[in-house]
Amino acid sequence: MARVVVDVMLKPEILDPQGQAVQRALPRLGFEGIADVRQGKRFELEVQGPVDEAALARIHEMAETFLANTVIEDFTVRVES
Amino acid sequence: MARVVVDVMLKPEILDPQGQAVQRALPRLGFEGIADVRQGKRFELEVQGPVDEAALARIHEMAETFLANTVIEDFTVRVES
Amino acid sequence: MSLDTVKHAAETPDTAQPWAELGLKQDEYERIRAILGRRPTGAELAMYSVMWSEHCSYKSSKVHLRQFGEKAPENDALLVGIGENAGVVDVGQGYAVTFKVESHNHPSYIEPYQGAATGVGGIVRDILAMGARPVAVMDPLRFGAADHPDTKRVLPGVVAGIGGYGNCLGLPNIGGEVVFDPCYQGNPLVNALCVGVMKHEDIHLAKASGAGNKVILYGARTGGDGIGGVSVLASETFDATGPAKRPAVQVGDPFQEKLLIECTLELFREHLVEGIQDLGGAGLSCATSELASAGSGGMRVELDTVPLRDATLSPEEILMSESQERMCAIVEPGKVARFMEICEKWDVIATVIGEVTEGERLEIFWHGEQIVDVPPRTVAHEGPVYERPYARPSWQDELQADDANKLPRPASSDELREQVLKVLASPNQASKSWITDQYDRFVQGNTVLAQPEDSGMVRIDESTNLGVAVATDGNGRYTKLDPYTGAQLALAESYRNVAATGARPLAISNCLNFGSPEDPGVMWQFAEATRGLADGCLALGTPVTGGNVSLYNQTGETAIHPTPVVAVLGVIDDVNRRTPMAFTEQGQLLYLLGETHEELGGSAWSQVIHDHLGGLPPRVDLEREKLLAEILIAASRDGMIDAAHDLSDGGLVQALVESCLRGGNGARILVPEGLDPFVFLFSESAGRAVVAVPRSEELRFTDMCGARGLPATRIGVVDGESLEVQGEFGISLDELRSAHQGTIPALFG
Amino acid sequence: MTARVGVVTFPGTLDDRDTQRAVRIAGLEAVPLWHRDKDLKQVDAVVLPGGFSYGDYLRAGAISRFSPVMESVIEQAKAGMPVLGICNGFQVLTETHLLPGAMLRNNHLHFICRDQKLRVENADTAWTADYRAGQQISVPLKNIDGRYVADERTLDELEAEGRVVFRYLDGNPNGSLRDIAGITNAAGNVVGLMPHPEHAVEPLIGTGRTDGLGFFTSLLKKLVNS
Ligand SMILES: Nc1ncnc2c1ncn2[C@@H]1O[C@H](COP(=O)(O)OP(=O)(O)O)[C@@H](O)[C@H]1O
Ligand SMILES: [Mg+2]
Repeated sequence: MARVVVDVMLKPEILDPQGQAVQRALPRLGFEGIADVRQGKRFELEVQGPVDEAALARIHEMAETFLANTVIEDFTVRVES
Repeated sequence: MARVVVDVMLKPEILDPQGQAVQRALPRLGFEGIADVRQGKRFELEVQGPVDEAALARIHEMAETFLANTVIEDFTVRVES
Repeated sequence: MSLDTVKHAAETPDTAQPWAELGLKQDEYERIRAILGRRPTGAELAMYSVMWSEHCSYKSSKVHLRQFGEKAPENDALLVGIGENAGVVDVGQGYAVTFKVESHNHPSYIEPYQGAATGVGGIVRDILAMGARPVAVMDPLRFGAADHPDTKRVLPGVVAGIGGYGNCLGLPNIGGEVVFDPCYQGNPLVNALCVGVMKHEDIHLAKASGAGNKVILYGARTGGDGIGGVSVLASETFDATGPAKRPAVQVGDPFQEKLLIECTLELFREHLVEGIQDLGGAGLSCATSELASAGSGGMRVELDTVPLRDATLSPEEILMSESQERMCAIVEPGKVARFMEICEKWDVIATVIGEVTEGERLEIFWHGEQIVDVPPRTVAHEGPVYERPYARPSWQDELQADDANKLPRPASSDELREQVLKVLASPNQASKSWITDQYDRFVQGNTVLAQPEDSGMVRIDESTNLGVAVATDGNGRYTKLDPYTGAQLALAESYRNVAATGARPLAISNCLNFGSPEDPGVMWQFAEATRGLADGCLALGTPVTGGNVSLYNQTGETAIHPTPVVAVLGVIDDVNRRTPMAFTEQGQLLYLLGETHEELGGSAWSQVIHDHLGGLPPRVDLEREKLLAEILIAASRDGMIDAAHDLSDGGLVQALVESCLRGGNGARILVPEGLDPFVFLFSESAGRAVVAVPRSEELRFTDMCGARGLPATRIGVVDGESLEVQGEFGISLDELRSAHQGTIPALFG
Repeated sequence: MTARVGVVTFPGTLDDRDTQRAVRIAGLEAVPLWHRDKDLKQVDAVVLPGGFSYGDYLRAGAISRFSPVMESVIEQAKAGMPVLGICNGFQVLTETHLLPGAMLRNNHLHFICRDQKLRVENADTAWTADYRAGQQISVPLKNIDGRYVADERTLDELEAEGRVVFRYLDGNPNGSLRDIAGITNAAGNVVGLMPHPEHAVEPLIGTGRTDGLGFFTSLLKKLVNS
């Protein structure tokens, strides 16, 4: 079975308090040098059958209509090697 | 500035109610052929300075102690090209 | 792969078995062999080991808990007593209420969010299994020092877990406790309480009867949760390729539980369930053996039919799995189809896994082969019973001799004022709203009172306004100083809290959190505390309906303070008559009910100002508590008081500040003749409450107190924008508010 | 004959029974609607109540949006039927794009439960006619995903068209842009808000205020007058 990964991140202009909270905590934990942190979602899909153009197109549609809310989020789809 | 991505996923043996809810919804939306869905977190870190061995080691430590809860989660660290 | 069948076990009596790794003692293992007349199979060994564990069998505590039955007061209200999933109390108008408090201490230290979340989930299923709709939850919590770095890991996780799970279930959180003490540093206490309501005829019990009836497992699929220990066994039984490492941590799915609640209530409504049991600790082992043990007849289970999340689980692991959000029901064959329809409606997976049989054995099969053949009672109800040795610790006398009443006291009014603010701002006395605001207290639309009121109160009938109130209390410091008295103080405070809101206390539940029973000193604390609680319940007329014992709460050799948490349930005929704690109107007269003695042992003042624990806790007078409660209830019923607030840790000044801040009004206070202002403000004498009396009711109220012999002292009046203690100091509401409300957000926000 | 108000139950809905009670207290008939049924049972209006439908997994409201009942609700909403989304219901309405924008995790990342003061900005919708524009009301707020966001253009449009219906007062509880607590569609029949009017309808319960009753009496007037 093939794995397809969909990454969903908030659009750059949308405030990401979770990422900010992580970033703010880092120096306290002794980690310096991280200029920015954004937190998003990662979906791992196990696909039955071949992951061809058609399958990827369907997954793209699924991401666009369901896994991501494109009002606030961007997404990428990729096949994991 | 370089970007390092930390992916955090629930360990395979741990219940993932979110992934399950997504998977169960897919057929209703007309998407067939997805055997399993797992949902995790994706952190995008913007790193100041060079992303050398030392920097990656620190990020690895950060992921282990802070970004992931290793009681229930696994993580991977990679430099994004 | 060799399956350890019953037949195989009989043929190979000498096979070595990992009973010690599973926590069994040699004599316990021998007893299992004697019961079965052969060595147990791997699956049987797994079942016995987990069902005979301290957690499931109460083997160390049983001999002491018996008193709760033996000394039970006559009480017609008790419909179902100790022994079932939860006790059930008659609250009138055909309604019954069930409630119980349970611990999830150890899991919450390892994984605070999931540990606390699944603690809520577990207690809610207990209540559901009685036939009741869960209507509210509460969460008595204990953490290490507030400023310790690990508390910053544990507390936010626990609070988020309780909120995350309870909020998602739609159960209002109506109260609880948050206490900090270094003794809980490596062993926080996460107790969770749930209350449920049903009609008398809807009470369900956990028993399997009627040969031919089906055993249905429904809810979540079974995964490898919480079976860390049993993997030892699996890897023994299986070949080198044995199963992967199993998580000891259970993960909750509150959405699934919400479906389970609605689905189960619909099953009850259509009378489709003969017997029912939730799956909690020890999973299917516990559910099947308890159902079979409590019923008539035996049970046969085909383990292969259990829906799995992880196909590699061994039969032992399936029996042990503590996957959450599952229930087991006994259903007549003719009703199975309808049962399945309702489960389908709620998207709940349901599977017939076996049936009730004529015999007297619990028989479990795997791929057609028998792997379990046991008398269920020997697993579920006839486990080992220990008479653990106990002895008063050698340090107890010294601790009690270290009298807190001799500690240096404030030398001036300024210093007294300073100490008032300091105690008020200390983590234990500070406002917990940063925590409780993370809990939904409005959902279900029946919440009459919730934190920070003395008790939570929910309406249970919209047409008659019948309601119930619940409070939980426990003071580990008092109990350390004197376990017998400490347990009674916990009972008395909780009882008083319920009465303060106008409800009549009916019954109690408890969660007894102690250290290792193998330590005779701890065992003495336990014995004393249970004795105190049983005697106290007899005196107050409030039976123990159930509860939970959590032992081994310690870090290395050091036990936590003995911490019995007592939950009292009360009933109020008309929630319109409830008494809130706020001073809402200027001019209300303030009366202190009860007597103030010089009692500072274990007090908040001694902890905050002197970091001291010693002496004796406040004295208990249960007759006085009863009288006080009667007065508070009568005053509420007859509309004689506008507000009431019980006095406990922090003393009078704490109660005054809380009621002032809640109502947004100040108070002018007069120190009664002959009383030291410091003692007046900080003593923690029991059996007291402060009430606000409208001027028009003063005479009627004082006459009532006088006639019944309850000391009632007029101590002041609601007035102005500050707390003025005449001749001593004044503090503005703003200053009080920032002292009281700033601490917890500053630590955890 | 009184007006019929449908109250939808999704798996994980919590405030359905409370909403039905509020509808009844206001003198309307409450009609339970089930997520799997397309049939709206001839109701005159629909409320999508609060809760955690589908556990709020993926995103709040994201899965419920695709339920059969929503097909009918969307259709009827577009045809002018009054629809109110409370909390999770508001989240469903933004996910269906009946209302613009989206709801995100509170900026402080915690669940928050409190009595919340609001200003009614628009008293012309189907659900707010019994209030005055500018009126201040207090109703309970309880959520973790309550931060309203939309792009600047959408926000400007909402403001210009008077479609911001409620604004938070005395401190923004979650980082919502422009203190927005609730909005309406262009026609004014679809309203969504995060706070819970159905929990402020009885003097003794919850916060003890009845400021939320106006939502349901507004609807009653509208339905009876039309
Ligand atoms: N963890 C908690 N969850 C819910 N309510 C809490 C919690 N901790 C404290 N409370 C509430 O805060 C109020 C004050 O608590 P506390 O000071 O312990 O009460 P008391 O000592 O008077 O019994 C009570 O209403 C109590 O129920
Ligand atoms: Mg109290």
